[in-house]
Amino acid sequence: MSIEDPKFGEYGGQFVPEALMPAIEELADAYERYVLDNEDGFMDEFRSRLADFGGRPTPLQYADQLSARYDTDIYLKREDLLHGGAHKLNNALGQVLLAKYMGKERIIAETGAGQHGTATAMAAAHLNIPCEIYMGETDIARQRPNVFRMKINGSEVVPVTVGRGTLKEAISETMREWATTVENTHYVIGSVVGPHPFPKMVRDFQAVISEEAREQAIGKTGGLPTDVVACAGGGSNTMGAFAEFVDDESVDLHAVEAGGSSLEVDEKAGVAPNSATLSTGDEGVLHGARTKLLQDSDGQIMESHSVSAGLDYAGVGPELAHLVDEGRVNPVNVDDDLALEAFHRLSQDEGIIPALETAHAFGYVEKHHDDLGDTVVINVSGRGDKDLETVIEETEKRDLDIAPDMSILQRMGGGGL
Amino acid sequence: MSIEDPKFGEYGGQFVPEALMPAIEELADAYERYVLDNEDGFMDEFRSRLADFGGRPTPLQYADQLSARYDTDIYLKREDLLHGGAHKLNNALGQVLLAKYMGKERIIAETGAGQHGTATAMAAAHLNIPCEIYMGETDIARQRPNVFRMKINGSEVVPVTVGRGTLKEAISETMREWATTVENTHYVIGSVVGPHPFPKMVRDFQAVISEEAREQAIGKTGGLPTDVVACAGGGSNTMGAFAEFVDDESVDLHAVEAGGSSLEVDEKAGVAPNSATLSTGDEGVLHGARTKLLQDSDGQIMESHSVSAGLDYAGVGPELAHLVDEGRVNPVNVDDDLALEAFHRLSQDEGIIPALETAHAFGYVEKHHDDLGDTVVINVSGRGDKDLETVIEETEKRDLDIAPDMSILQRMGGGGL
Amino acid sequence: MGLESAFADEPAFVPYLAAGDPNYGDSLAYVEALAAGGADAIELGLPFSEPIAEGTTIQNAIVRSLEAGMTPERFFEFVADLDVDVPLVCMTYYNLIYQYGQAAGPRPFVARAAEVGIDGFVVPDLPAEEAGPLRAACDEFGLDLVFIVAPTTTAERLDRMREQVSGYVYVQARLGVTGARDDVGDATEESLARIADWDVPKAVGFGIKTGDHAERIVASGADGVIVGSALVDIVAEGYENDDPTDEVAGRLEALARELKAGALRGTQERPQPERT
Amino acid sequence: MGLESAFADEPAFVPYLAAGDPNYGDSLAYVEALAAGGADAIELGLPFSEPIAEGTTIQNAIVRSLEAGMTPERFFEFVADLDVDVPLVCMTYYNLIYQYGQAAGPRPFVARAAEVGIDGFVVPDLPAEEAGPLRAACDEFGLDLVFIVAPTTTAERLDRMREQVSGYVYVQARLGVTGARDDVGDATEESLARIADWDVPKAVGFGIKTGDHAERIVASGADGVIVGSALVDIVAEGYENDDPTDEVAGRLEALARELKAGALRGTQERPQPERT
Ligand SMILES: Cc1ncc(COP(=O)(O)O)c(C=O)c1O
Ligand SMILES: Cc1ncc(COP(=O)(O)O)c(C=O)c1O
Repeated sequence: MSIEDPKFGEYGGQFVPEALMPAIEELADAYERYVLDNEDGFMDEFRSRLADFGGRPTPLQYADQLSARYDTDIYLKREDLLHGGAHKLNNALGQVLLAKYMGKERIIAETGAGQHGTATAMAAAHLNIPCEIYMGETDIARQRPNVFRMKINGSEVVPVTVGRGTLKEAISETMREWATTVENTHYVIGSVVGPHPFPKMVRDFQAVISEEAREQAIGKTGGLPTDVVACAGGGSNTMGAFAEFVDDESVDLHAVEAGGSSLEVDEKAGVAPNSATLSTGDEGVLHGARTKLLQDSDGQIMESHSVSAGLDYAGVGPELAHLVDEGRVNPVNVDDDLALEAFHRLSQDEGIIPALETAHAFGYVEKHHDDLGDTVVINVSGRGDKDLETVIEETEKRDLDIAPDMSILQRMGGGGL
Repeated sequence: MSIEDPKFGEYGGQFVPEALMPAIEELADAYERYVLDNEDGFMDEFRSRLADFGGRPTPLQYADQLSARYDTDIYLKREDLLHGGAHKLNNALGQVLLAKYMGKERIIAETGAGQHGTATAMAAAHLNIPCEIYMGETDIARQRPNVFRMKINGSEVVPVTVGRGTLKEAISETMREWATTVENTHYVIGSVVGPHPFPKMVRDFQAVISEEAREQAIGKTGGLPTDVVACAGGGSNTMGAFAEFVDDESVDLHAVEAGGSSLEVDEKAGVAPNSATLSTGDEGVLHGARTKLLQDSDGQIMESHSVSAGLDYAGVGPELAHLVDEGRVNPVNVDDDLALEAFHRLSQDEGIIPALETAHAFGYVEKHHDDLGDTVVINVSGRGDKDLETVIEETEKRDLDIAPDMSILQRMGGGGL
Repeated sequence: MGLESAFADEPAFVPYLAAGDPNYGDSLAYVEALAAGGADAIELGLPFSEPIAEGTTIQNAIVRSLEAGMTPERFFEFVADLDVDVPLVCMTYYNLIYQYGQAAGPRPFVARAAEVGIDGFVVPDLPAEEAGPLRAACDEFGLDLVFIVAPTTTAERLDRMREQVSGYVYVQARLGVTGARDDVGDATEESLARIADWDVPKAVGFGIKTGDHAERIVASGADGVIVGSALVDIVAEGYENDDPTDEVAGRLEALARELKAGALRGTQERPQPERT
Repeated sequence: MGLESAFADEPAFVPYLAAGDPNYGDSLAYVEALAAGGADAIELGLPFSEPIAEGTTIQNAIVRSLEAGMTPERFFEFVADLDVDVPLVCMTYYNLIYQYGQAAGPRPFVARAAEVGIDGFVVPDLPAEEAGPLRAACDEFGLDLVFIVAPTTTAERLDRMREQVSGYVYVQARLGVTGARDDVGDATEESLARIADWDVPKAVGFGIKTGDHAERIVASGADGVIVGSALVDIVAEGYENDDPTDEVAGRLEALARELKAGALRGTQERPQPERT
């Protein structure tokens, strides 16, 4: 019987169809036994596989050029080096392994940009369990390399054709599929969202980021950092980077959301051209949890927007919403332009091509380094290989001084990447 | 004054234009001082940057499914997790750092598939030194994502238009450029090829692979492995994986070259449809060193071929040629078909999408596991993200049972990846 | 009019349509046709943008309705405009209930629903654990709150629902989401047995398409049948073929009659409760 | 005929062409035109597929020659077919020399070269450290081995070359690869001074294009000038425009005359050696 509180203050909970309640109760129970109590050595196996298969620990790297630029010690937590290229594997591997401990025979997952899908497909192949990934039709068309990666890892990719065919629809569809096959299937959700126990469980799997970073920072600097900065879509890399610092009151925590093209919303069209849920959203219920949402005044969920597909979500993890209300986490946002600029800066100055999601965290530091303390940890949530095509396109649309001259690619002919 | 022997038996040496001799003598001197003698703490800084920027140590992972398949303990040395996605950074970072210690102000490098170019561009950005990458026109057109990665890391990419516009021409062109700018420029060569001290120096930078793997293997199994298997193009991941095991006579070392489409050669057209230099080549002089080569009976260098661009080179490191002649290294090869099949198998069974180069090592183990001992280390030299397009194309041409159904990509429309 | 009254004399037929599908005017006609066809109560869907409990059929209905301009306020007008005299159940997701009006929380929504003549609610994403505030508002305004029992619902959760349910209990015939299927009824008897001693009517839904299905369900002991997707299919087809409203309404009324007749037939085959 | 004889009386003009560029027949005519224009010795390139020491001009010449079927064996025929009476130097890369004949090593190549009338070799990728076997074969057959001195060559390496050089020493006027440029001669005087006491003629090459260049180089103290790319440019242009062979040959002869005349003018300006 589950004893963990399914709430974070007023946020969280289990707002799901009755058919799913037994599954999430079973999961909550498994979470407590395996994850919290390390039953059957689950956490030991998880950590050992994360090390050998995933490549943990990831480094905490001193950033020479950025530190000089900002006259502040900047440290990079290198989740981009994790297998698959993003922090996503911490969670995917944890959940797929848990599914095996629970005796499930099949994995389903949703994906938007494809990062969570590829991580889940890798984990499922590694642990030898069949896997289906639900992905909106629109996203399939614009994230082809990731679709291919999932397929070659042996997963099925199931197109979701309802609505606009993006992440929001894929999550809904996966929940429906889960409701139908709940007895033998585990749904690997991709961020600290959804009904309890997902937000806590995903956070705990991702908390290895801050566990390592805290120890590494103390080892390298003799003390705690003054600030931790992470981008936030659903908020899993964010909570992972913050978790072990939450009780360190001296450490400021900054969650950087996508400011998109504007913070203004178009109520009529149901579109928020951003996904700055923590800064601009209101409390509501979506995908199984009460949290902050981008919604119109009726409570209909808005289409969100960001240049980075992985931040493009109308909800956010309930624990983050709670920590923001408590004043523990500083909710900020960075728009598409600034994120692109930061993408190029990090690539040129440090030799690290970040994911566009990650670039938002760097955009914030560029703009606000004067407000930060003298030891800043930035979570490099993922690498940018997946974003090359988008970056070419979006850079062409803008007149960024910092962008390299790409004409060689035109001169040498050929279409896309 | 340099004291290191520039030869490996009869192989190696310094067959370069006189204008380059002072540069390679200066380099040989710097190699001895900084690399061999750790002057000014060079090696300490190198190793520390490799750890923090590069993500070392990389894991030695037990491969559950392959071990069961072959009834042999298979361990994977995960160089695919290194920053940039291949072992190439070990060398690139070492040489770029060395260039800085030597007071050089500019980096040049050649690249074929683009892996060495991207690694060098990353290292140059990280160490804040201008960098130009020479790349054949043909390769630029077919390796667009890597061209883009180099550019966004701030490097110039210089198209080489002579000949067929591939790696061989790019190396020659970079040597020419070096001969012109030798005083302030360091040429970062991409494998254990070229004139002394490059083969030794690149090996020493890559030797961290076997240094770690040897210790990890002892830690995990209580003893040495029976076999180490690595793919070989120029041979840098190979020598890196072998170096620390060469004196362990009980350990069998297998260098897997690209068998391409056939081991037969077309003398008339000057084409060898493979790059199995160690198995089929003859002694000769190319790119500054005496080594084994694919050449016609006149001594003209042949065009080589492999489905994996990174193995597609008509020469091979002189030390490998020597170790093969000595009987210490077992020269074998795997053709395009078997490599593709191995690519799919590793992706599906272990959740690791390997580079096509790397897939050759796995193809060898698939075919010859009965001849191997009970503890096999395979070097996973790189990840396969760069190869997705090639794999789609090449898989379509063949009728591989193991390949996943890719029709979803067609159904969802759109052109290339 | 309490929902329970719909089940008073004979097995109830409870159809579902998404309000405003495919547009306001046609939808009024369709709902009225169901009443004419013998509906004992009607579930009216108020469309939510993320209907996680619905199958494809109802998802598409929701999209049509939203695109035609349906909002909570329009929904209330719709209910007020309806000319039917059976109880009406509002089926929607919690976020719309929660956001309505100035203050957050379900009270303003319930107040307005009561005003226009809604008799109760089904909220598929609101579990008993979170239903307190809505239950309280329903009590205040005299409305019912229906809960859904799934084949997998645990005994513990059954107890929690039993405490709060009123109007009727919605017995989900199988796992999954809404949608017409052929394999109805297998898990139904078992589910009904587990809640046999509850003192609210038991209505079974999920996958009922034909009079024969309805007959079998009622024969298994249900007090009523809930039918959604099979009816929504008729609306969808009419919409796609651009059929005249009255033709579509006629088809709906005909299927309603068949379903109601099936349910009535089911009563005959029912094991007679032993008299005490 | 030893190579040194070319420098005996007056400053030598030593042109370079890739043998077989753009084809066998035309190339014979072009080389003969250079002799007619006053060449004192001629460097004939035997094309290698990886010419790492050449600039674009000569690389392209090599590609043309290879595509027209040039091989080491054809090269020897070419030399035998040539009707010129000046010394001939074979310029090629070491792998072709090394692979020729049945046994690996330079001897078969040198033997055959001697047979057809080659007088010496320039091998840009063969440093003095590796030249032992080739030097020995040259000695056996009475051929010369030319080495290249670069502006950056160290004193230590100069000593090593001095021990082995014969025929002439090739003084590279600047860093880089072959190719006509305007900035000739800056490093030349210094280079010449460093090897002033060597007892072989000093020929300067890399970037000499005009009679004036040649004049300046000889005035700086060189015993001869080597000119390649400027001549190859004429061949390339003729090839691209499909000009008649004799026209191209005429242009080559004219430039040869200009260069030779320039070299002769240079002697006058030379600081006269003090008589002892
Ligand atoms: C690299 C990267 N960073 C961040 C995110 C956002 O997710 P979350 O906020 O859960 O970390 C994603 C999602 O795809 C991602 O790929
Ligand atoms: C992943 C990978 N493996 C192997 C190679 C072959 O190079 P080497 O033989 O020097 O390791 C390359 C070259 O690009 C490569 O990218």
